Amino acid sequence: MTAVTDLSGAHAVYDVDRVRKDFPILGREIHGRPLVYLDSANSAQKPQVVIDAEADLYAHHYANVARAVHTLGSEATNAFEAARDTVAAFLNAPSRDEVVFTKNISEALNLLAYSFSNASTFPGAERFRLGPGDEIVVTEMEHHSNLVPWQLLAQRTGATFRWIPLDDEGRLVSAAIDEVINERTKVVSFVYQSNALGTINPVARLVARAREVGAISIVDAAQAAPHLPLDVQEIGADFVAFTGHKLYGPTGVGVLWGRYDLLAAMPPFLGGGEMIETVDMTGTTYAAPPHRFEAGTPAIAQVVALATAVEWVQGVGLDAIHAHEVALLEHALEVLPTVEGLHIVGPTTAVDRGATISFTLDGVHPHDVAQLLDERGIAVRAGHHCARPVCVRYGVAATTRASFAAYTTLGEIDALVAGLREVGEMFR
Amino acid sequence: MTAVTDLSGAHAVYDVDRVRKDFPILGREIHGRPLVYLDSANSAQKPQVVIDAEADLYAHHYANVARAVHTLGSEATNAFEAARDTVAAFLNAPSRDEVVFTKNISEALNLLAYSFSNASTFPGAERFRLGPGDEIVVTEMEHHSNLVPWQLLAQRTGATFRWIPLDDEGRLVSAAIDEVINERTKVVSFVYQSNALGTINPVARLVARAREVGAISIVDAAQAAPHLPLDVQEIGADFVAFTGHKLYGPTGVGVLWGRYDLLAAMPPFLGGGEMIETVDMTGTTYAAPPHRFEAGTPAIAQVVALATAVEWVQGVGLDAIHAHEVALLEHALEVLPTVEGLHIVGPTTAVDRGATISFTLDGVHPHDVAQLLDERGIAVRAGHHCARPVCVRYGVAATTRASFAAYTTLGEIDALVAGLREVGEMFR
Amino acid sequence: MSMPSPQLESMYQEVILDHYKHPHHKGLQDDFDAEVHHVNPTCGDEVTLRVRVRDGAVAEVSYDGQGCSISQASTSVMTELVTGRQVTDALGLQEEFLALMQGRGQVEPDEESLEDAVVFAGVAKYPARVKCALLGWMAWKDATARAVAGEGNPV
Amino acid sequence: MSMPSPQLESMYQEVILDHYKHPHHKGLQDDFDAEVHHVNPTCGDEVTLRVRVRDGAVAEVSYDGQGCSISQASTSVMTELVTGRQVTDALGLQEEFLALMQGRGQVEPDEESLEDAVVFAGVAKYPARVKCALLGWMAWKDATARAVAGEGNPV
Ligand SMILES: Cc1ncc(COP(=O)(O)O)c(C=O)c1O
Ligand SMILES: Cc1ncc(COP(=O)(O)O)c(C=O)c1O
Repeated sequence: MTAVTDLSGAHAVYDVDRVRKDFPILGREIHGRPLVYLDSANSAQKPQVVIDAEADLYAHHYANVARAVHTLGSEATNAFEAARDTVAAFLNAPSRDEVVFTKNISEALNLLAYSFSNASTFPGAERFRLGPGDEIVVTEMEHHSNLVPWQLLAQRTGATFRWIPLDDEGRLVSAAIDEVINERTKVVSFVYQSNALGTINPVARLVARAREVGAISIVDAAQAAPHLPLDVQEIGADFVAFTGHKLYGPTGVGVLWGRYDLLAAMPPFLGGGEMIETVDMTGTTYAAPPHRFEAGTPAIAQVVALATAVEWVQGVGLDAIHAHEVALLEHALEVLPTVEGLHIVGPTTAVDRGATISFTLDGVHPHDVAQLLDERGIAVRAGHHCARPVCVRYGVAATTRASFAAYTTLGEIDALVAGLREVGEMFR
Repeated sequence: MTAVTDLSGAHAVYDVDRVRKDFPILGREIHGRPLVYLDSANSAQKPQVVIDAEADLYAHHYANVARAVHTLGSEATNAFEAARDTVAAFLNAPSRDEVVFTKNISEALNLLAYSFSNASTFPGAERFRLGPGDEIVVTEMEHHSNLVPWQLLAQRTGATFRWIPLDDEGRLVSAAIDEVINERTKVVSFVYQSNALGTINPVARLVARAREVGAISIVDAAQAAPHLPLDVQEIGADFVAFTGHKLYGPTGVGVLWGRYDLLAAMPPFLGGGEMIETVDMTGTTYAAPPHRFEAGTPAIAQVVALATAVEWVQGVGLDAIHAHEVALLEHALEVLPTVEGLHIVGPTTAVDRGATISFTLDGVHPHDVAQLLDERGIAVRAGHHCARPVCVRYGVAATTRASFAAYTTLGEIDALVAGLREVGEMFR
Repeated sequence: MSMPSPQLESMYQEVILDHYKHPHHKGLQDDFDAEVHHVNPTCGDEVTLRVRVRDGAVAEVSYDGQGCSISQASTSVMTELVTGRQVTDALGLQEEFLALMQGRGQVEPDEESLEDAVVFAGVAKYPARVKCALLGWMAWKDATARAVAGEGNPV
Repeated sequence: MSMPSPQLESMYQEVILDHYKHPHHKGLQDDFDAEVHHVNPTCGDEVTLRVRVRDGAVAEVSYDGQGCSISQASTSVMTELVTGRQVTDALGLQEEFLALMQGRGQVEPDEESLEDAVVFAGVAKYPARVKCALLGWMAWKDATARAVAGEGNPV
């Protein structure tokens, strides 16, 4: 595969320099060196159009949404609801009412876990109830945000928390899937692409198995959304969530997509303004989805800017971005192992793998690797990447991670390799 | 009282024209008329510095916070944590670690309600547990965001949900306070200034009574923060919350302040990245406050811009803003009743009352009032203002509400009155 | 009264105020197949509506209600439009009106079919008002579906 | 190796790499009043540290640990600084170092008192690294408090 794909229009040949021009921060120098930003899996940088979208709303069309009958309120509401249409189309959602805006994907996953536990005292929500004997399944490679909410749900309900283990290559133990997901399983929640390993999971198989046993399936697409087309109808899961700031969007906004019939039967999570149908001191009825799950004033400007980010991604083309990232990945997987003492943690080939690479460097702590790279202008992440069980599994305290995005260049990967060589020498 | 207060510096005489220049949206025309924005209690407009603060972070200093060891991550983290200092100082909080960032005040109040219900299965959190026989107290004038979370908590725990009723003037029935808050009361949560009535509640008395009976006290300061100095030590409550977008800040951010010893003993709410101490597949320990309550990537740019909003307010001077608003309020209370058929819902004098006025106009539905005012460029709100029990109490389906802010002028109030006269005539 | 601004085509056109002040088919009729009660919880607007269906046509619609001029006038206009029509045609009109209202001001109204109801086109730009304009239409659709299904018949 | 950029005073000064490669007081001593084990959960850095206090002074500090060069070198530098000092003076130093680290790069370090520890001043600008530089100091403070309180004494 090459970086040149069958795109029509301006980006027919992927023009990374042109893409880079959209990002003001890429002009920055760090310690006198040009910024080499290889931490996009942590959070992506923002194109100018996204920055402008928020600013424009505040400067010209701002008011609270949903509630106001005046012109500014209507303009803001129309922009907000148009953003819901944009996101629904991006996900190929059957209905715009299946798109719930949250503050990040962490909230989206907690929303599900709390709604399910609220089912125990909520009339008509029997199918979401969990109790002793029921099982909740995740994988050993989850981000803490798709792990702790389910641990807490298990604690609250008495259900059993289980996980599909990892093999030595950084993939799920295939043979374990059908055993761990079984007739007792009520919820299966798993990551599409691992932020710590880069692994892309067998989504179709996991969803099919969950359906087979009658479990609710949830896909954490935080790391998939910026890199792979997300078609919720094709994925076939019950819920799919992602987070705005990793998709070149603003902070403060995430998305939960869910099948309408499920959302409509689910108890509310946060209580407050705009999620109600009618409120009485002695009792309250709740609005239909998506509003039932959007209590209080939403992240209005951020939702609008997220739609701009989605449009930006669609403008460049997700296929084109993906092809570009595959080229970067293949190059990185070739050159990184030439650094003395470097060991990749996770799949070492480009098959079923995203452009996020964790590694260790013999004799140098990841903190030192990252800090010394920073002194060369190169931004990578060091730590357990909020997926500590992965580190435990592979017997390392932490790793260094380089992750690529639409604006990453082959030259930046070479700069990374050169930097790593220097760091290695320094500690030898 | 006059609009001129003992301020030092540029705003010694309150210069509303100068204040208005900070708000780009105030230059807008609506239906060919200059915008008269009287819906600030719904959401305030944003000064340019606040808009720029978000944009500047994205364009020059953006990365995820807390996690990264590189320069951009450090700059973003420093800006984010400096914002916590700014907010802590604004609230006169004894410690910066008492300031928790949420997505809005609705989340802040739900955080408390969920943490309290999580206490039932959380070791060491006995003092937050509620059950049958225990009572949760609010007032009849609460915003739905300070009402529904507690109704839901009562449902989850079996506790009794109670409220302090309203008298005909739009104030709490004084004689009821000591009866409704009693030895069975575990939680008292009330609004500082009502968004529907403008009433300012007897905070000191309510807090003292809650303390007397050993109940946790919570103050919804959403409508107070933009208008009154908020000193959490003087208020003496256990928790105080406000929301950014009403304080001239961005959408997508709110603040929960809580006494450190309480926060430190409370079970977590949302589970996810950065709220943990260490995660294991078989169990997790949680970070100290405030991070325990900030799961996932926070609203980084919005938190930073909220600090800028706080600084903007401090620059103009909250005392000066307050004095200006009192002058507006007194003028409005004088001229509004001169409109034929207009009835104020809520206190009719400026005593213990904020600059938010709800009213009805005989023979004209509030929707029509608001829409016809909009055709004259005047933005007011119509509806139940997310406090439906207040409408029920005063036997109206909805009201029209005009609310004032730092940038409101006396002339705008006169325009409102003229508009209301025209609207009244149209329906006669 | 003159329009507030020359640039503005006011949402409150003569037709709307006329229907609001002098509503058509207001007052519940005793002979009906189905009755419904719909409420807009955000503002308390409400309508009670009765429908009689004969030979596949809307024989009679009557209602009682209270609310803003948009909700009341829209209901009045609706009763004029659907009465006497085949149920299927009337449902087609309802869909057309719904599409107009949900179009955020982007949909061109067809005066040919919607007649007086086109005056509500301006409402579509104001999301908070769309429910007002739809209140009566949704109630009529609901009642008609029940009448056709033979449910809700008075004994 | 040369510095990566002329503009930059690298965080990794000679002193730090020296202490990292040749740590002082590393290796646990048998004669101690208190022992603590501290972990930085975000990166797995850890230190086991022992303190012996005699006549109100820090008689001996020894430790074992693993982690990044900042955490290990900072611990080594700390042991040099506090050993032989009055506990109260050493606690003062600890507070001074803590203030420097929490100063987000705004606090000027005092070389007079902090000596070699001033080389960690650059860390203060990197919030994620502050805990690294503090790991050993916090462990020492904890252990010393226990030693002084007479707790944690070996039997
Ligand atoms: C008194 C009061 N409490 C709570 C809220 C809820 O604020 P938010 O929607 O920002 O969560 C509001 C405003 O809507 C309010 O006026
Ligand atoms: C796979 C995965 N899931 C969840 C999250 C949490 O995202 P957020 O912090 O935006 O809630 C992240 C990123 O931090 C992630 O990589």
